[in-house]
Amino acid sequence: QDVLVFAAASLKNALDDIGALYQKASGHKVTASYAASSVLAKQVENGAPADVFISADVDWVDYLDQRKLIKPETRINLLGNRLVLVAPKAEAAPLAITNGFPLAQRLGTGRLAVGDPAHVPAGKYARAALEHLGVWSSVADRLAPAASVREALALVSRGEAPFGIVYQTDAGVDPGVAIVGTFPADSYPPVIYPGAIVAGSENPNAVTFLGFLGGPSARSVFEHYGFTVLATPK
Amino acid sequence: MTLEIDVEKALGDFRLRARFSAGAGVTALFGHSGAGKSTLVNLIAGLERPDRGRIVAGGAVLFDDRRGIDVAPGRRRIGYIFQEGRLFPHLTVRQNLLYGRWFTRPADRYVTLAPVVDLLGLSSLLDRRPAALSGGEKQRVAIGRALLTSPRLLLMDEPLAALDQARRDEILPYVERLRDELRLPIVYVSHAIEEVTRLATTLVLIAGGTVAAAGPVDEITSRLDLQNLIGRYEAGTVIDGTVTAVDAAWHLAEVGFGGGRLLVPNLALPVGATVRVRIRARDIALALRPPEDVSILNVLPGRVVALGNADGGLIEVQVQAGTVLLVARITRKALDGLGIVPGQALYLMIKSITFDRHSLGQTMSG
Amino acid sequence: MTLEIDVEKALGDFRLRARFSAGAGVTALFGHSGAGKSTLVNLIAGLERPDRGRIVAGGAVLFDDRRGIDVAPGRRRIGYIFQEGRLFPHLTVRQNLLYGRWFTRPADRYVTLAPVVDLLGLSSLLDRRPAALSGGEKQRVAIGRALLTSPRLLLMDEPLAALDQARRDEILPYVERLRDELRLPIVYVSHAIEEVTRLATTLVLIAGGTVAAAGPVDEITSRLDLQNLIGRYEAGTVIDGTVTAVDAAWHLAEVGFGGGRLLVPNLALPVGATVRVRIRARDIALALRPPEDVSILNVLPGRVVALGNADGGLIEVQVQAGTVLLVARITRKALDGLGIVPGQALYLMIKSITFDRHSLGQTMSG
Amino acid sequence: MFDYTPDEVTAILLSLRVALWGMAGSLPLALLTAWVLSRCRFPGKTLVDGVVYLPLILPPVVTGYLLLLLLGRHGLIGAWLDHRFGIVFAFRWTGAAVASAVMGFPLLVQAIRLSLDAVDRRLEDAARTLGANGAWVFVTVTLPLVLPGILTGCILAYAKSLGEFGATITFVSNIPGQTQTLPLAIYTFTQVPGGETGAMRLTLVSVALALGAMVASGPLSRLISRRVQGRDAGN
Amino acid sequence: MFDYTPDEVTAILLSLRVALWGMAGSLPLALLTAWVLSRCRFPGKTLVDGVVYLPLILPPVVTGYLLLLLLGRHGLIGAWLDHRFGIVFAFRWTGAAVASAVMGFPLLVQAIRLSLDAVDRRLEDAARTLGANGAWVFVTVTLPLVLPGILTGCILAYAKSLGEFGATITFVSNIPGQTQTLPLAIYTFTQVPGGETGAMRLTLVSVALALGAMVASGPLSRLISRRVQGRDAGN
Ligand SMILES: Nc1ncnc2c1ncn2[C@@H]1O[C@H](COP(=O)(O)OP(=O)(O)OP(=O)(O)O)[C@@H](O)[C@H]1O
Ligand SMILES: Nc1ncnc2c1ncn2[C@@H]1O[C@H](COP(=O)(O)OP(=O)(O)OP(=O)(O)O)[C@@H](O)[C@H]1O
Ligand SMILES: [Mg+2]
Ligand SMILES: [Mg+2]
Repeated sequence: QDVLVFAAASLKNALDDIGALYQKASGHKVTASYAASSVLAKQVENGAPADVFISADVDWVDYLDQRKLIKPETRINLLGNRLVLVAPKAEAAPLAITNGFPLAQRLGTGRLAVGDPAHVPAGKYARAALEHLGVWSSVADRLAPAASVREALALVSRGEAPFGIVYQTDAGVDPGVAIVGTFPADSYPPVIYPGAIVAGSENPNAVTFLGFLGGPSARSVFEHYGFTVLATPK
Repeated sequence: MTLEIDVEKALGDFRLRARFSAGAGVTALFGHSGAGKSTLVNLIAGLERPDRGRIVAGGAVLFDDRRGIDVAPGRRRIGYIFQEGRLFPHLTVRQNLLYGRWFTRPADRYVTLAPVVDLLGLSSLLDRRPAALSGGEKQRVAIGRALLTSPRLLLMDEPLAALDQARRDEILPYVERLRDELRLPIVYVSHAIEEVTRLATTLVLIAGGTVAAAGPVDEITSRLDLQNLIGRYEAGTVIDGTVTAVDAAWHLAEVGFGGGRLLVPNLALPVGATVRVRIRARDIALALRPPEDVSILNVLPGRVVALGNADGGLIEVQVQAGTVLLVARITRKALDGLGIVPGQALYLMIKSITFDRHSLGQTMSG
Repeated sequence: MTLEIDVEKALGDFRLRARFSAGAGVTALFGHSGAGKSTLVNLIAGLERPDRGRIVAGGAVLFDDRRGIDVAPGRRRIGYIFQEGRLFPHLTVRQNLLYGRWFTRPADRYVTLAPVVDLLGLSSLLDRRPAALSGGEKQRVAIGRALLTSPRLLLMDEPLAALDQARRDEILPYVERLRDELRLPIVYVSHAIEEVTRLATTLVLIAGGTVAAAGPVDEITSRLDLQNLIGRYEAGTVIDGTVTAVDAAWHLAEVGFGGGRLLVPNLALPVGATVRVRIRARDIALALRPPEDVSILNVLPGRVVALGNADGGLIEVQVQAGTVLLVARITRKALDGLGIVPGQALYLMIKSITFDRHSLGQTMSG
Repeated sequence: MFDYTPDEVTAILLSLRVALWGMAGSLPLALLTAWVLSRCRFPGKTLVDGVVYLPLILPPVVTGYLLLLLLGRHGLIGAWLDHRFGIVFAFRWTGAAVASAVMGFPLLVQAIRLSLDAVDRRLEDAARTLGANGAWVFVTVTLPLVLPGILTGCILAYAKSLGEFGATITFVSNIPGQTQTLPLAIYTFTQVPGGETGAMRLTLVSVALALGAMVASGPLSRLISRRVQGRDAGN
Repeated sequence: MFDYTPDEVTAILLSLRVALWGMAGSLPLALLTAWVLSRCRFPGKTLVDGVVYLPLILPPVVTGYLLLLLLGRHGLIGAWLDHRFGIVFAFRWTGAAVASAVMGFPLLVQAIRLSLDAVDRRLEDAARTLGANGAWVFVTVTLPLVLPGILTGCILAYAKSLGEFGATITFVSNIPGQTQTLPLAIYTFTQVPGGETGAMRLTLVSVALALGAMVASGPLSRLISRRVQGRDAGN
């Protein structure tokens, strides 16, 4: 039986590769539907035939958990990621990210591109980090909140915004930007991509696939794409 | 088949109030521009709804507001030739012509494509679309389209206005045949009194939205008080007669009527046929004694009944000839010169030629 | 102002090839339905482009393919009354009428709203939109709209076809005034030969896309070989004369012309005015000696020139009266009975009344 | 760059299927709606008008969510359809077609309505006097004369369907081979690093599909407008 | 539930401003484009046609990204505009208006074009013989007769603008008070757990704004269509 995975869109590259590996290993096909975590969660709530749900943040898994729509015992924290500060490659100059670092001054009249802190996970983490570092109040009204971390990255890459806060996984690959600083890991709650098996799924392969995701071959793929692999069963 | 109309309809400031009945044959609606002719025809066709009233055609009630009857236009089986053509732009001439046939039961069909195409001279136009037709050609197609529905009643709103005389002369006999052979009742709107008097059995004069006069066409046209509405120039008398002899050598037919006998050229009718002849007042000259050595063949004795109103130098003289009242229009100078007074006996001189094809029509053969 | 036309134009299978020139006054285009009249008028207006050729009006070259000239329609200052109205549906009657005025320099304006509204009887319609007009009313607005552009040349494509006789009788004198007082050249398409002969200086007969004949209207209408194209019924002769005396008591005017003198009733013209008179062949009777005691006032001596072809029982007789050639149409029986042969002297009897208003027109006063 | 993976080819074919079915499926209702809006007067007409515009007014995500609520497996109508007829839209290509139909509906209706408003009613009257009843008048006169509007509407709806993303992904998710249409596939590419070429490649297909349809419909559209305006040279 | 926060009120007003300016700004170009597509024949016309449809065909995110490429501060046209005229769209409401104009453009053009195709050319010819040159014919005859199409197109574009989300957020991001229009605010609500009521509340405003415009334009539209079809009773 094929496995249907509902996964956050940012996982596409990695999951596609892993899916192929899994099929080679087990003979079962993995189909993945990539969209925003919010969309996928609502669909699971409305009876989507998904087997595995992988979210880009904890909130939406909690949402389903509260509604008894996932099997809580299967929930694992799969991946982590790191927040970085990026600037357009041409104007990039390193900036030490410490308490009260001069982000506002460096922005000048420009804006700071982030995922929308209201709902985009990367934005939420960025806000937490900036608050922790005591610079949030100075940049709060200077944000350019984007619909996803990818769009925030595009704003920096196109030079619309002098700085942006994105995941390392995205920043590393974009030739238009340079990483000017990495946020200290303790400045924001850990970035977590949790996964779980959907309550309605009877598919035995879902369990094996979720296990496969924590396995060594998956780990190398994830790391290849820059993710931190947590894979600690909860 | 009779037509009974009693309707009212308001359109903006205009108010139509028409009440008349007409028997079989052609009912002509005659009146000035804006008098309400097209509005009336639209009501009969069912395209507009009377504010109140009743329309009965051949016993079938088409509209009656009291009884809540309003037959849909498509079920009235009325062929309507519109004043402005209204051809379907997306269909070819052939498709336009055949449009109504789809909706006519085969048993009801009495008109076929080929003769209509011939009659109207449309054979080379069949595959064109209306946009590529001349004004007259469009009107001919519209006529054909209405005929091919094989209607039970035909409404013709100035069907020949855009056509030249030659075309009219071809189409009018066909309309006459529809009227006579098929007994198709026709409501005919026209500005041309020749057409009206040639075709019509009943004449309805419309002025300012009301019926000024309605009745048999010969009665209405010889009424001196209506000459203004009809137009003095075209005024005349319509008489019905019978072919009593035919002179093949001279192409002359002798037509007997209440007032005597008339010689009519080029009348291709057999002895016994009934014909209608219109004699225009302006085509009659008066003489005190029978003229000699003139080319005028028709000279009828008569007696002056009345003199009409003078119109500048002209005056109408009503003359009784046998059982028929004729009107002559002559100069006042001639009237005085000849000393014509009511009661006087005299002779009517009518050029044969004035019985032209345009005012000749075969009357209902039954 | 002269008009020189030499154009070719193909529309589908139809091919127009027209070449003629016309002087001042009214140029009538006369021909059967589909002959190419509207196409020709469209070319003059600039709405269609000739395939090749040249159009010159009053010395101004409007089109010349060799010299690459093609004046835009809006700059030709040509008033065009379309066969199908073409009123602007979104504008009121007033706005339709005044549309062209915006584009006419004040110095060029010679027509104002009030008289045109009066003439055409539009005063109660000014605030309506075209959809609320009758067929004839629409046509009247279209006439007014074209006039109010104060054009240098007027194209009228069957402008009066939808109008009743009374309306025509009001509009035709106005057209004559445009022609005479303003010397406005007019190209006039019509099926009605009375209109044509009344108005036209030049007559262009069009048949099957080519010019069958073009020339002065009296010359063309009296040519026996063209009687078929014109329509036998309407055939006649046009003669120009001068008012030589006026008899106010009898409302008669005496008109002198090359063939003698004629008495014409109700002609409101002073002595010395030039007039045009059409005498239809069917309105002339022939007599061997002057008739007596008849109401016919006009009797002219003449001599038979030729006999035309017989048409069944009828035949045309060409008679020289003074300097003028007249055509009479009589029955063959009468011809034989009177023994009429070429060369014979006889008398033409013409009822005064037949010089009706419709075939009377004031000729160019210059 | 122009090597399309089997999944992508599937997405392309699926997109076409979804666009065509969505268009064809909504056409009858769109015609009816346009006709009612153009020809009938009734109280609450503005409301109907508003409902027709709704998919345009609402953010597509909201439309998709409403579809999910209504036509989802547990939805008001969805549950009933499933129960009574065994029809399921959720997470099937048919659902994508429904989303595409709904999103294209206002465009289709308004184009047809515009054409309907421009039809000369006197021609319909003429057809009625020739014996046609309401339905026949519509089929033989009105419909041919509004063909330009129908065609324009269809192309608009088709193009819209090729670009529709928000409602579809929200309603039926983004399942390759089932509901992953071209715009969804393109979106997925834009959400990962290095996806630009993939997105570009598929965008080109999308544009080609649209242009192809336009080129293909060109002669048809010229024919129709020539016929309706009657602007042909006679043969 | 109907207590709107100041930010929401700002979003509502901003939406209206963006919608109206987007519509008004694109109208002249839309008219010109529609006219060219309806009246001119030239090689490559299908291509122009395709370009007009592009915003419909492309997923909105892609359109937004292309706008960024073209009109961004360093974009091809954007850099020039900035340099020459100091016009910047990035993160400004004007950018949102541009996005809204671009997304509504195909709807506007096609509606106008449909009306243009239906105009009786013989009336334009008549106007030309009455002395009007091309421009005047357009203003006095063509334009009044295509008003129904313009009005329909404007309402479509306006409604679309009220729902437009993807291109706007990608091009000018989601800055409250600057570029956060209603659909963006609604979208934000749909992305957080429990945001349904907030989304619903704003959606109702959106629908009300659209219906309001429709009700307001109703008499105008009736007037126009009555005039154009000439269906008034005479006074
Ligand atoms: N687009 C076209 N394609 C083919 N033939 C055409 C086209 N337009 C006109 N014709 C033909 O050209 C001929 C001349 O048309 P035109 O309108 O000039 O006639 P007309 O003399 O004005 O006739 P009418 O008196 O009936 O108005 C007609 O036979 C018509 O069928
Ligand atoms: N919708 C309307 N609103 C107001 N008046 C109207 C409307 N429709 C027609 N009329 C008026 O009604 C009168 C009758 O129109 P109708 O078309 O019946 O005239 P008609 O006798 O056919 O004239 P014609 O010979 O010119 O065609 C006209 O004066 C016209 O102006
Ligand atoms: Mg009428
Ligand atoms: Mg013509």
